[in-house]
Amino acid sequence: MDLKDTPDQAAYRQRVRAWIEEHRHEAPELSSGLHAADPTAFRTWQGTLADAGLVGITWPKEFGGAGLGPIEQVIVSTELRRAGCPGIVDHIAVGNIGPTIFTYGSSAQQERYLGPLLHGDEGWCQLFSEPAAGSDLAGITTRAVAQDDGTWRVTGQKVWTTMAQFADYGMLLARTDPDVPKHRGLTMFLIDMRAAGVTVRPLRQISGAAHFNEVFLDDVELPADAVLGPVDGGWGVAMTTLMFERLALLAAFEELGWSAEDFVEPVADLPAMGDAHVRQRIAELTTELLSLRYSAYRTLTALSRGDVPGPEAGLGKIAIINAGVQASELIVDLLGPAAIDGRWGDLAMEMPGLRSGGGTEEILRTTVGDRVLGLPPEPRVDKDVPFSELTTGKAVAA
Amino acid sequence: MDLKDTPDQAAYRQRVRAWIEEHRHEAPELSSGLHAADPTAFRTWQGTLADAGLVGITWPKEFGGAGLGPIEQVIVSTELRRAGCPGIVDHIAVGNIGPTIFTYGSSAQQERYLGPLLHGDEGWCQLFSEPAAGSDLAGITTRAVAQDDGTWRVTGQKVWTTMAQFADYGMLLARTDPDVPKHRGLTMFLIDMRAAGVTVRPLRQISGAAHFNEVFLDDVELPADAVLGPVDGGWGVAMTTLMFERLALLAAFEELGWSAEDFVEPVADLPAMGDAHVRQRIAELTTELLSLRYSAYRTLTALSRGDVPGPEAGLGKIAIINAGVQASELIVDLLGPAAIDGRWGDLAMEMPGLRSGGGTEEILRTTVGDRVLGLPPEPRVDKDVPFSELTTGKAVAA
Amino acid sequence: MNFGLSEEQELLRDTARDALERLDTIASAREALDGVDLLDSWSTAAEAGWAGLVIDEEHGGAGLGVFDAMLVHEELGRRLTGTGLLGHVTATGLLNAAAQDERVATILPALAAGERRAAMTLARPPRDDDEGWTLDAPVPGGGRASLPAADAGGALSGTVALHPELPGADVVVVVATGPSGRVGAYLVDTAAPGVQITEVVHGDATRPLGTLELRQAASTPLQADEGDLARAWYTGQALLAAEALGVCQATLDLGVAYAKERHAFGRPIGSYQAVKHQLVEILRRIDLTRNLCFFAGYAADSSPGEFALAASSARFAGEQGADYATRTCIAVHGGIGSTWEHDAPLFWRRAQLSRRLLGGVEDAGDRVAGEIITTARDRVAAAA
Amino acid sequence: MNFGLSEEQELLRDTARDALERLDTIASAREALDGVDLLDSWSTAAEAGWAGLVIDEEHGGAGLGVFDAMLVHEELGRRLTGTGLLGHVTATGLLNAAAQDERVATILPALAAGERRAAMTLARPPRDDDEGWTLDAPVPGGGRASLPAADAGGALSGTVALHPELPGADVVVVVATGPSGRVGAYLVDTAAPGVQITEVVHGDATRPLGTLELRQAASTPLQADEGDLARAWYTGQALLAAEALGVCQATLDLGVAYAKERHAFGRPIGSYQAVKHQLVEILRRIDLTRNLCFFAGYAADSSPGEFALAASSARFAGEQGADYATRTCIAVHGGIGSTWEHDAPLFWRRAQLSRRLLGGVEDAGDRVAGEIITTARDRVAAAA
Repeated sequence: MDLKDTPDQAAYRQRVRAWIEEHRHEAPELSSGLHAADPTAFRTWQGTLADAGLVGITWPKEFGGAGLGPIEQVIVSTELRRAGCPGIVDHIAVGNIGPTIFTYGSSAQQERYLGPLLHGDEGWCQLFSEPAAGSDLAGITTRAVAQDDGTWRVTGQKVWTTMAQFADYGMLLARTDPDVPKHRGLTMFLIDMRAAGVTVRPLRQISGAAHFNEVFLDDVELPADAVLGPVDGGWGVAMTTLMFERLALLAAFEELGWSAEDFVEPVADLPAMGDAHVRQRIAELTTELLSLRYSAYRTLTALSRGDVPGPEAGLGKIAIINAGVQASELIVDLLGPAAIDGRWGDLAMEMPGLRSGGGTEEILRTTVGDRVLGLPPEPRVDKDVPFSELTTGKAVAA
Repeated sequence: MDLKDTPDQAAYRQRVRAWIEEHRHEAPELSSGLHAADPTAFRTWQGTLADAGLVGITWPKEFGGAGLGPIEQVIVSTELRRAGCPGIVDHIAVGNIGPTIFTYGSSAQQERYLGPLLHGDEGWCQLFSEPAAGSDLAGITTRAVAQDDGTWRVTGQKVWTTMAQFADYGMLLARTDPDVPKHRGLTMFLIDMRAAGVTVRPLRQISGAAHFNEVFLDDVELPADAVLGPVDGGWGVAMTTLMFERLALLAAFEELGWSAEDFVEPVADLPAMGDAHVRQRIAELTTELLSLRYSAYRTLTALSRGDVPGPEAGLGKIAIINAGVQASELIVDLLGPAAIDGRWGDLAMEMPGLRSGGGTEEILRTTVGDRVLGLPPEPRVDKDVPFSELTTGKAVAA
Repeated sequence: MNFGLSEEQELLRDTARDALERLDTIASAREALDGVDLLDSWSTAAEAGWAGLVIDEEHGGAGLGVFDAMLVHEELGRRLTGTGLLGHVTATGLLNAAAQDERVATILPALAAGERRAAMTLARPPRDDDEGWTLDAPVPGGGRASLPAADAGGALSGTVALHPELPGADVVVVVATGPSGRVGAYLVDTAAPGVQITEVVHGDATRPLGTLELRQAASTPLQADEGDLARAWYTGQALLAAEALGVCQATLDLGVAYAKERHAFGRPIGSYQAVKHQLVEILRRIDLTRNLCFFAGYAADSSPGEFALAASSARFAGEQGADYATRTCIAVHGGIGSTWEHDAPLFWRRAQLSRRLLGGVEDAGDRVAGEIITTARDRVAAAA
Repeated sequence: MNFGLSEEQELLRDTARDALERLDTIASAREALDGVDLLDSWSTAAEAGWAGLVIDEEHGGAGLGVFDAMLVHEELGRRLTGTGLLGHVTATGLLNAAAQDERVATILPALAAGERRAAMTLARPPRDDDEGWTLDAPVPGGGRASLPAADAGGALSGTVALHPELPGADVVVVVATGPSGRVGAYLVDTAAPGVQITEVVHGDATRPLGTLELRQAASTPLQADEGDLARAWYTGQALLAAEALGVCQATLDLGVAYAKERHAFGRPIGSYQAVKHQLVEILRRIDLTRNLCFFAGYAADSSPGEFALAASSARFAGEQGADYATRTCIAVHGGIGSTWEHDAPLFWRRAQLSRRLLGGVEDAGDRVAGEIITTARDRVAAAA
């Protein structure tokens, strides 16, 4: 067991570090919090990184990536963090969307989109969730209707779309056949976010900030070559995206780089550090965060040995939210109500929103129980019924 | 809001107290723990109480009861506890079985059984649960087959039967028609526990003690007049029993009389009483126990105003088990491993067994969600299918 | 035994519920976060007679008790109403008891009618390990802030930081250390020279906090001993517990309604055990808190020796319940539950702030333990 | 970076699992509660070479590390095996480091071969608020028991109460206070005059406790400083964590198997979210503990400055996990899970006892916090 670099990794790290040392003056100031307010400068910086081969580390070389492994990805992230430099701005594009395009796209699509995506020249967003279909992604109702001339017309509403206000393109899941069971009538599209009929509306969160958007699609015309992967085969495409997302999540945790000391620091000199109950609370959040760090090392080792991350990787999301909640609560408890407004209160306010990102904790636990523990599934009432005949309850606007 | 007796209640309390003062020398020594080892002396005492009208307080007078309300029941329990005297020994008989007999029984059954039951001359047990049907009571497989001469032959196995080793009679739920959906083919019987083919085997629990039994029924013959209530209408009879059980449970909590001070007493002089974490743990268990006490007062008031306790009364079971677990854990934590063997360790060992008594906590929460909050039920796969066609998995022996 | 609401109490509760449902308090709670003035609900309180709730009839009040005030506060919590009533009830409770003083008796009618509003700076009674009476606010170097000081002439100096319900009050009952070192209560007029209240919002705009600064401010010393001051503190605990109960009930209602109507995987999400059991857990905590609120209300009037235990227990269970309930309400709603437009986060904000006021939930728990440990030790000593 | 098991480690683990599955250790755990002699599994340990696990090859051992011993202990926990290996590993780890002493080197081969069995009385290193080294056992009047004392000639006197793994040991490494007041390690032969070990079972018969009484017992003082003694304590923590991990895994396996086969209301109980999510929570806690066990194993060998944090974290998460897992396993089984014949209560008994040994779970948590607070304070100081 070894946390040290192999000679190859050490050499790579050395090269990365040298490059960063030379170019760090070009990087914009690192923003605090999980989401950037204005990405322009960060995109330019992503382009600089891409030119140096430091974006898409695990992408195949033929698509502009570095063709290296997840450990090299972490080396790049760690070195950037160490130098206080931001990394890429478009995590979803590089982590989820690009890989879906190089897996399912036509060569024309790959040539058109992948380069600008890697360089941050064109921003992307992922148009999956809907007001009435969050955890139950296959329940989306956004309709894409094929026209006689091969084009499509799309109408519907998406929600929880990160970065949509800055995106040039989107990857859109829509229903193309409502008369078959829900998983079978879906198709994935690439959509121009500036097309007529696309409206983006920021969605304000608990804290008052708007990190997500609603996207309204009103009879938007898509060209025939907007289809990504097979028509009516969009569910499989989406599942691939989510698999890449799990990989990307791992890197995101690493980039977040939370350690227990960070949370204890603002209260370290209070007399409450001698309070037995406070100390047990610190122990709780510390074990979650330490575990996450070593989980990442173990997973990276497994990935570098050729394993694929299973749904249990999602349990890390529970851990990080638990720890974030526990830490922000503890700090505000100790600093008093005035700390509710400020960095720690903001963190507390971000946590409830994260809880349901990528499916609720309950769905995640069910998936892990079914797929990892092999427990019998719940009876499903929605599997073999045409989508158009499903009970869906009242649609609830966001 | 008033905890004081009304003038009538005060007069009743006075009479009860005077009677106890006069007769307490006849009472056997109070046993510790939840279950008595040998009930003989306690039965004699119950007979003495019954002669004085202090058993079956809420039973109608025509069946030998006192025809009074739940508050008078609590007055009797409280006064007995105050004097350090045991109460009735056969809680299930007086609380559940007797009321079921006076609700559903023929006048012959009422005359034959109720008097000896109240006096403790004849002991009773409740034969409901089975190895493969615990929480899912309607899933029982014990078969009663009607004979041409009107008698019945019963074969099957029951489990978790309290006091079966001392019981003269049992109230037995059996399946009389397997070809209709599960809730519809059940019948309730009264059974002589000394009949040929009845075998009682004590069931050892975690702590090593045996408070429950398995009861094996091997082709037991029951007379025609053993049927209680309608043939194939046993489910309704059982539901009535369970409603009376909820009422009896309330009295049992009161009789248990746990208070937070009892649990803190053995550790009250330890320096750990100044430990902030220990104090929070004490607060947790104290609030549960205090709440239970005031819940009882509120429920009694509601009952005396004519309300019927709903399934949410079962939430008290969760509270008392939570408190029991928290208290025994805390005490053993503070006194050290040697305390695992002894009063507090024994209490800790009793708790896991109680958890599933009368249905698991999960079933209880589901029932409360459905019936109290009005939430939609889960899809049921077993409701309209003939019992004989249900998947039941491997039967698991206790 | 009779341990339920009287008909009058049911009427009080139902009237409060009706009156508050006519006000759009929840929309106001949201807009106030963006700087819009908070809806004035004091006039509703005054019209409904709540201002005189704990003031004797001879002084123009209703002559009711702490439990009645708790019933109203449950409804205030349910509708996120920021009336300032908690401060008014604790202050007038103490003033009412000190009404043998003519100067006090004179102002009670206006307070009872709601023409003037009172508040009180509640001070923490000593715990086992404390040195004496303190303010709730922690001091950076450790310990807690000390009370304002009164000189021999009754002039007050000192600061009470971030105390709830102070903004907007016309008079404030200040707990201060007298010239002899004894703790006492002093009535100040907020319009008087040397009295300044600065309002600040932290997290929940329906409950603005106030920092009271006193510079040689003239006051009327009140006849109140330490028992009266402790009773005021525990009354504050009981009222916050009742509010938390209302918050729990409101979020349960929101959660249940949504769980019935929202579908996932072809059936209502409330049919899934994971969702159902979480909602039942809110219900269980509501029962827990409500039982303890009954205990607190009963103890306040009929068993004062248990009031510290009862009020602290109710507060402890209530704030924990509100924390759980508001968090769960957001979670049950999925993403929509964490948006600005939704009501769930407003209740969550209330729970986040309230659980940290007036000692906070851990102080309440510590006091519960302290009471029980004392009882247990007395028993051990009696047995020895 | 390479953060997985090596092929040798996988082999070690698999071999341990196979060897232990051939023994009916769980039936023995049950029978032992009724007074039947516990199955002798020490011979299995000796044959498998575990006795020499942390002893250098030159003294007849395998020269492996703490992490390897943890892998074996996970399997011991999974099969509820009471080998005495925890005592042996901590003792021989310390003896191996002190082998420059000829008298120590002489006895190592027999210990490595498993012909003789060693144990150790582990002492609690000082925490922030402690005065010094103590024994784990609480003293009725408060505080914790003091260490045995060694005189100038190395003769030991004192008592170590209720310590795990002492019964059956041939030699014991005793942590004692030397004549200068310094803490040190002393080797005693349990057959020597003045040495007596009394065995007692509390809750879990697979882990008998021993009370060691020393009356002027002759000993060999060992070359060991406070760092070595602390390392032994944290090694004990890490091994208990690994055992707890095995207990979690075994109960998860039991629970999952039963949830697949037991039906209620016409479908397997494992298809209900309430049951499924509880089992997934066991899995989550297993992941948590396993990650921290990797950290502890890594720190023991490659980052000793983090070993206290790592081992305490693993212990904290592991014992909490085992408590949750064994309780949940019983609950998932319904009534049958709390019967004498079932295996679930045996694992629960193990968890109940183990979480209270060697400082217990709260001491472990407190040490985790202490380490983090120290780091945070150092950072604050460095920034200032």
